[in-house]
Amino acid sequence: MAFDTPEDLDSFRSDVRAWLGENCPETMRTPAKEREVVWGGSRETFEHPDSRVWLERMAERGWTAPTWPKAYGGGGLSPAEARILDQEMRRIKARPPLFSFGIWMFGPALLEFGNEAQKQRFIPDIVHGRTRWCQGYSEPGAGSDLAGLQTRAEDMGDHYLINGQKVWTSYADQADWIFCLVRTDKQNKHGGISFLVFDMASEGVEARPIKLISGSSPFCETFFTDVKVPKDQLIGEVNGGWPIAKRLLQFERASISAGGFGGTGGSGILGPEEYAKQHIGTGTDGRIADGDLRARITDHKMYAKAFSLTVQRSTEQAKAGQEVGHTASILKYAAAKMNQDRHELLIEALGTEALGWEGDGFDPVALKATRGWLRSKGNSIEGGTSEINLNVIAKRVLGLREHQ
Amino acid sequence: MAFDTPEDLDSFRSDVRAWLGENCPETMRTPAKEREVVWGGSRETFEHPDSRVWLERMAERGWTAPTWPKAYGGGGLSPAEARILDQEMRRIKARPPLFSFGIWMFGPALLEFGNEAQKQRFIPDIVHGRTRWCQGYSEPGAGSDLAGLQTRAEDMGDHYLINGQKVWTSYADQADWIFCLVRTDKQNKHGGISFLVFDMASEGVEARPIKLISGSSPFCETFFTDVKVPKDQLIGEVNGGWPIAKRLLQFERASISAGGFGGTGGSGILGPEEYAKQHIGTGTDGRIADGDLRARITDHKMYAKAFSLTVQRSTEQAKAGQEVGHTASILKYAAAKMNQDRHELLIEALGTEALGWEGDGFDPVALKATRGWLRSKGNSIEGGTSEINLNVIAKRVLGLREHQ
Amino acid sequence: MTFVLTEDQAMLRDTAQSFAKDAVPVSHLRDLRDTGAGGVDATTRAKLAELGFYGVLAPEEQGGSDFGMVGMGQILEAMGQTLAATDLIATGVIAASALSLAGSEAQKSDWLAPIAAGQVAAALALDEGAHHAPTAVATEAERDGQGYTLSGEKPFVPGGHFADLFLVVARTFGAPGERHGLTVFLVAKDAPGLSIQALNTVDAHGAARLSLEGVHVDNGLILGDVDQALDLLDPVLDRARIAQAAETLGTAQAAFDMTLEYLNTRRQFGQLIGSFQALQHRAAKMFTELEMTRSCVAAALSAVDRGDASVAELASLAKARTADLIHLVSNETVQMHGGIGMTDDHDAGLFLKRARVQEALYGSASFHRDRYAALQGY
Amino acid sequence: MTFVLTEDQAMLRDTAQSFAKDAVPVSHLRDLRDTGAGGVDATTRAKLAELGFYGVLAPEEQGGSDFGMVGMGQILEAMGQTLAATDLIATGVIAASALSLAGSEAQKSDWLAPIAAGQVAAALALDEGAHHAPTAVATEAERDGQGYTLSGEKPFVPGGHFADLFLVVARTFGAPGERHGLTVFLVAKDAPGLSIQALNTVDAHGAARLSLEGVHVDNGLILGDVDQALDLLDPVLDRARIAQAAETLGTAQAAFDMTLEYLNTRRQFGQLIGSFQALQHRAAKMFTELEMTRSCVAAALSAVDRGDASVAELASLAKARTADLIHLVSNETVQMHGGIGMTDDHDAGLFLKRARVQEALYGSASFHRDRYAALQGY
Repeated sequence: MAFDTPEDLDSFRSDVRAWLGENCPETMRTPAKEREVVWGGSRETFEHPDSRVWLERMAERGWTAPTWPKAYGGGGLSPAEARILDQEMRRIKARPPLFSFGIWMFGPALLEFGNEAQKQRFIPDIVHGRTRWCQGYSEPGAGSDLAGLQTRAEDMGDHYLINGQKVWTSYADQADWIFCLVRTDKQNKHGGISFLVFDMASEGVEARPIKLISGSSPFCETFFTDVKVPKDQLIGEVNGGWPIAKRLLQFERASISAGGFGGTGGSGILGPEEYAKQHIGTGTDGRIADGDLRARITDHKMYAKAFSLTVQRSTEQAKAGQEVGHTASILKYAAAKMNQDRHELLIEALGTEALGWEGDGFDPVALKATRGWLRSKGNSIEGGTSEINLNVIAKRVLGLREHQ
Repeated sequence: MAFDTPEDLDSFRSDVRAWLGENCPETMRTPAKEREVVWGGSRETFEHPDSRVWLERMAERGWTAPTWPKAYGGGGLSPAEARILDQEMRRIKARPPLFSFGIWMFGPALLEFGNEAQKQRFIPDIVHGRTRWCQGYSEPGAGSDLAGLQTRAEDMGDHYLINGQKVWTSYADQADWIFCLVRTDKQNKHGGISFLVFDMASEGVEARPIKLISGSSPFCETFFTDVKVPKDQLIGEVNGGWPIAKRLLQFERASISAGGFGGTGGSGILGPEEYAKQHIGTGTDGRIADGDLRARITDHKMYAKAFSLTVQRSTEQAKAGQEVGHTASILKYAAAKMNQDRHELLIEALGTEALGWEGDGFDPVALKATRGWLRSKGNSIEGGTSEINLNVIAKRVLGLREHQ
Repeated sequence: MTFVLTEDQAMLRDTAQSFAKDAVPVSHLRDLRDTGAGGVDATTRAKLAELGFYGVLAPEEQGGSDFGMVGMGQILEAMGQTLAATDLIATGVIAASALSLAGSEAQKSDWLAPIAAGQVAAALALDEGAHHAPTAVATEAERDGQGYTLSGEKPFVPGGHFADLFLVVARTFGAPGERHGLTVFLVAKDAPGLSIQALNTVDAHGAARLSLEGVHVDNGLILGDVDQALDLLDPVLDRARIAQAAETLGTAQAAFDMTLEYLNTRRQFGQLIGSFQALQHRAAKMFTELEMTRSCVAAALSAVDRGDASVAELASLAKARTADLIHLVSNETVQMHGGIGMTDDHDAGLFLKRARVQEALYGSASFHRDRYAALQGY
Repeated sequence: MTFVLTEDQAMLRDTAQSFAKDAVPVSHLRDLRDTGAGGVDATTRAKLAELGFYGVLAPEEQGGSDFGMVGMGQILEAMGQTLAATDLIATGVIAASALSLAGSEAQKSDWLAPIAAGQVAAALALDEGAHHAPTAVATEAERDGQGYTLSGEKPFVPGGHFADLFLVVARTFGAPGERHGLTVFLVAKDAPGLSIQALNTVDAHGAARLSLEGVHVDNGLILGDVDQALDLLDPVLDRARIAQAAETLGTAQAAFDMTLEYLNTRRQFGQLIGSFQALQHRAAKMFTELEMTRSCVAAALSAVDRGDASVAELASLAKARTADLIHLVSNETVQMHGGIGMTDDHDAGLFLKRARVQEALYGSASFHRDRYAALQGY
């Protein structure tokens, strides 16, 4: 619809509430354990049986991608309606039916840059969680300097031939398809990049999980050896991939600063102030005995409060149609600092309890905190390092000049 | 002498001790008030009458510049002997007889780069405190980038004609002579600088004191309009001034990190921990009640302790003939940070007591602390900013490369 | 909406900001200082009164606009941007709030109305040590038939050097350190036994040292309940803290903008110094702190108007973070300006000097971190 | 001379450093970890024994070299550079010092000699909470005729997973929190009632949880005076803190060198990343901290050998500053390495994990700042 009258929205809200009441299984109104999270794709096992039903019901209405056009299986909702759906789902604590790089990153870009045939071909499978996508961006020699990528795509007439290597490919070993940046022109750094998509089952594709310092392996090194890619799987123009890539990065940064990554939600881990009380003890006033640590914990708690107020402020300002580029640009940087400080304080407050790696010699929650602390070190690296964030703030927001 | 045997040094020490006992006036064995400090030169007023006698006696033996050659009126002492003289003076708390940029900066450079006639002409007056020197280095457009200086010296055959402006000329309004960097070649940045000295009474020289945020005016803006300088007052070669300038900066940085500047010695100002106890109060354990402030004060005290131990370490290592370039390079940076942190903590601990500017509504010592706090902000700017210090450490000490 | 201004609020902000630029630019404070005015500025008071700024928190019955804290915050942020020396917090926030909340009808018509009209300048005489500590008050109030007699010292009273009316906090019961037993008395500047010494402060805003030697106060001039002063002062002080935070935010923003401007003009080594990455990252971090702190101030201001229970926490949050912010920004302002920033002719020093006063008033960052933690129970 | 090594000390340093590089490089710790050795490494113990490293603090009568703390500091700094998992602090510093200072002739010949020879590994079972707090010991020691019976828990004993001998601190008098009433007991690993659970720690060095259930100890195995343990432990713990500081300094130096190397090799945007000024300034600040902290460690080491009264203060100074140093350097090491530093294949993570253990052992920075201030009376 072109616009929503308050009345429209009220009736929409009551419809949604009614529908959710009937269709969201009770079991899906509780926080999901990590292994119960549904990422979709051919390898999805639906650890919790109800999660399949829940996904199918939501996808059937296109509500896994509420604002996408109905024509491709999306929900066709207006932003206002989508917010209402989100509010109503939160109200009953409904689990997100689907986690998907396809929905968060690739889909929006495809809708913007893809041709009709490509949209028809890929979007519905994303909405229904039938295809799981991964992102082929970083390379060993091209991290912060993404445009320095070297993976080659040779034009062989009816197809491209891909050779090269990617790193930090999230869940490449789990994905069905990849959206991938390749070099189609050696002479032209930014203007020589193209945006291709292809099947991870293609011959010549190999994904090797990377073990992180935290022990987990959410990322892969991905190798391409003479991988054949049909030409109709080029998104946008040849050598026109960079604008698409940048647009996509915005979606990624947004999802990271939303705090989805490296958090400790539902992990049973308490705040540093609780462990400080427990392990260092409290004074006669019932407060943390170590005034030094208490002050540093308080400083962090204030930072965290300021952060959430800032998120709230930019949301309200955006709704009011104000420019929030400034505020948004700092959230990624601040979110990383906040999460890292929090974990450092957890480790400090837990003392020797936090020095375990595994085994029943340690409190399992403390072990989780320690792994989370190690994982949090990635927050200031993944999706653009904090140094890159600061460069961006300095140049784009503050208008400071390039070094000549 | 070529080398000192332990016996030589012992007898030297007893001679020195005896001589000081007889010749250092009792009144000169107490800390000098700021206005009693002797800088020498034609404008010296010898606020304390005995300070003139004390200077004359020391200068007569060349002990105002202990290690300089006897030939030019210096003390001709070996480094070991000079240390002994210093120790013996400290032992009886003798005041330094003379403060002098001539002795700290210009003299050593002149001895290294000047010709025989120039040494004969200038050194003795420095030793005896008859000439007070100032330094003509920085310019409005050339601060951190000293070599960017623009003050011109035109070759007029028998003399140079000086036109331009200097800033941050310490005590230019008090000085008799100036050692000055001038541009003798516009094409060649570093290789176009010459080192001249001339009389501040020369026609066309004007020094205007600069009022600082602390209220004091130790520096001047100095203007040169068609100032005539005889050619025999060029030190070193034409366009050969930069090496002399850099050598001289080392002496300046050394004297700054030695803590002579912006300190609070003899001012009656206590440490921040004392004011915190006084104004915030103490717990039943007699310790500062505010654990937050206490921790930050302690952190600073540890930093200060680490600093003095580092000074001690580099001294010992130098004596032992070890390379101490590394250690020395950090002292200027650390000294500024230390002194600034100390003053910030003083201000914080003093609370509203530190918010005075003048008048009997405030404790005079607190007023001094506040002026000292404002003055300390210059520590990370004067004699090379902290940013320049860090560049030097990164490139010269750590060997990090230039940005291409 | 907590973070988006209404049209009226936005209009008030614009009025205040153009007033600050035109009537009380930084050069105005410099003139006050150099002419030895000691922060007394009747002309500016008159203009502020004309604009109705003193009545923003006063009810309409007393001629105020009852516009609320968000509005007052916009005014104070504007004043902070130019370091304007005003008694808006002392008179317009503290006195107006205290009288609105606890004043008798007589007190309101005698004092609140003229305060709202800007005819009376007021000041709170609370702290007696060098650090903010309400319960530590020792000034004695002894019963004397038809009232009380006050004796004590108030060494640093903001706005006290030109106040017509003092809200003097004295002890009617108990011992220093105890919350119970404090009472607020309304004392006119010409009351016998009251001596006022003007203080020449580092920020050139001035302040006063008060000595009370047997100052008599009639029962009618007791504000609020005897022995219960802190129940009244808690909300009043939280408004003062939030107001101070808003003013401080303005000062930090202005210092940051001035520094950014300099980074984009000053050249060294043939480069704009703003192009050096180390300075760029420091500027970017300052901006991050500035934006995050702005959210805290906005939340605290609107919490007061909503009568939200979180006012105390948000007041400590806003005051602590603005204190840390202005501390960082004022130091970086001087450092990034280099030598010129050390000269009295440049404004950097004025910002630095005002900064430390803003940090200290109504509780330092350390005081409010401690209070925030206490309120949250750790 | 406090800061210049004697020829012998310099020679010992060189020996230790080449041993570390050749025999126990970082890859050695990685192998221990991946083979599930849990930090137990008999081969390395034998080599250390051969080099006489366990006897550096033991008197010559017991076959030690009595070489002193400065010497031991050189060894530990070298071990820290390669993250070597050794019991040099537990056995060579703590046990050797405790027995030298308070051991009876019998105890010395029974235990100190084999310790100095590297035939016996020892461990101090002191703390019972997650944070270092000697006076908090609650483990009970009850008289039982010819000795005492010990009961209690020691949840984290460094070196305890392969120790032959434990120095168990238990309470013979008074209540937890009291300084008086603690006693040190020598307990062999096979003592009835003692159970030892090996811990798999984040740094792969391992440790042990001890449970004492009615462990009997003869009077002859009481080390030092009954109820006076802390008079003995204070100097012993200060040595342990200084020793830990020296090891930590080595780790910080190595992590810094590795990072500097990377800054001078890794390219992005066609530049060595080490040429970016923001990283240059951060590296220069780290170097400054490193150099200043090195002075603290050196001063503390030599103060022990000189029997200087300032040992306690310098121990807290060195431990607090090395903890802050390694915290900074280990985080910057990972950040400056970027993605590769997050991978388990790279050594950055091993340094990060070891760092937090070094920070916690024998008192955190916070513990030692507090102690330093207390010693100085504020």
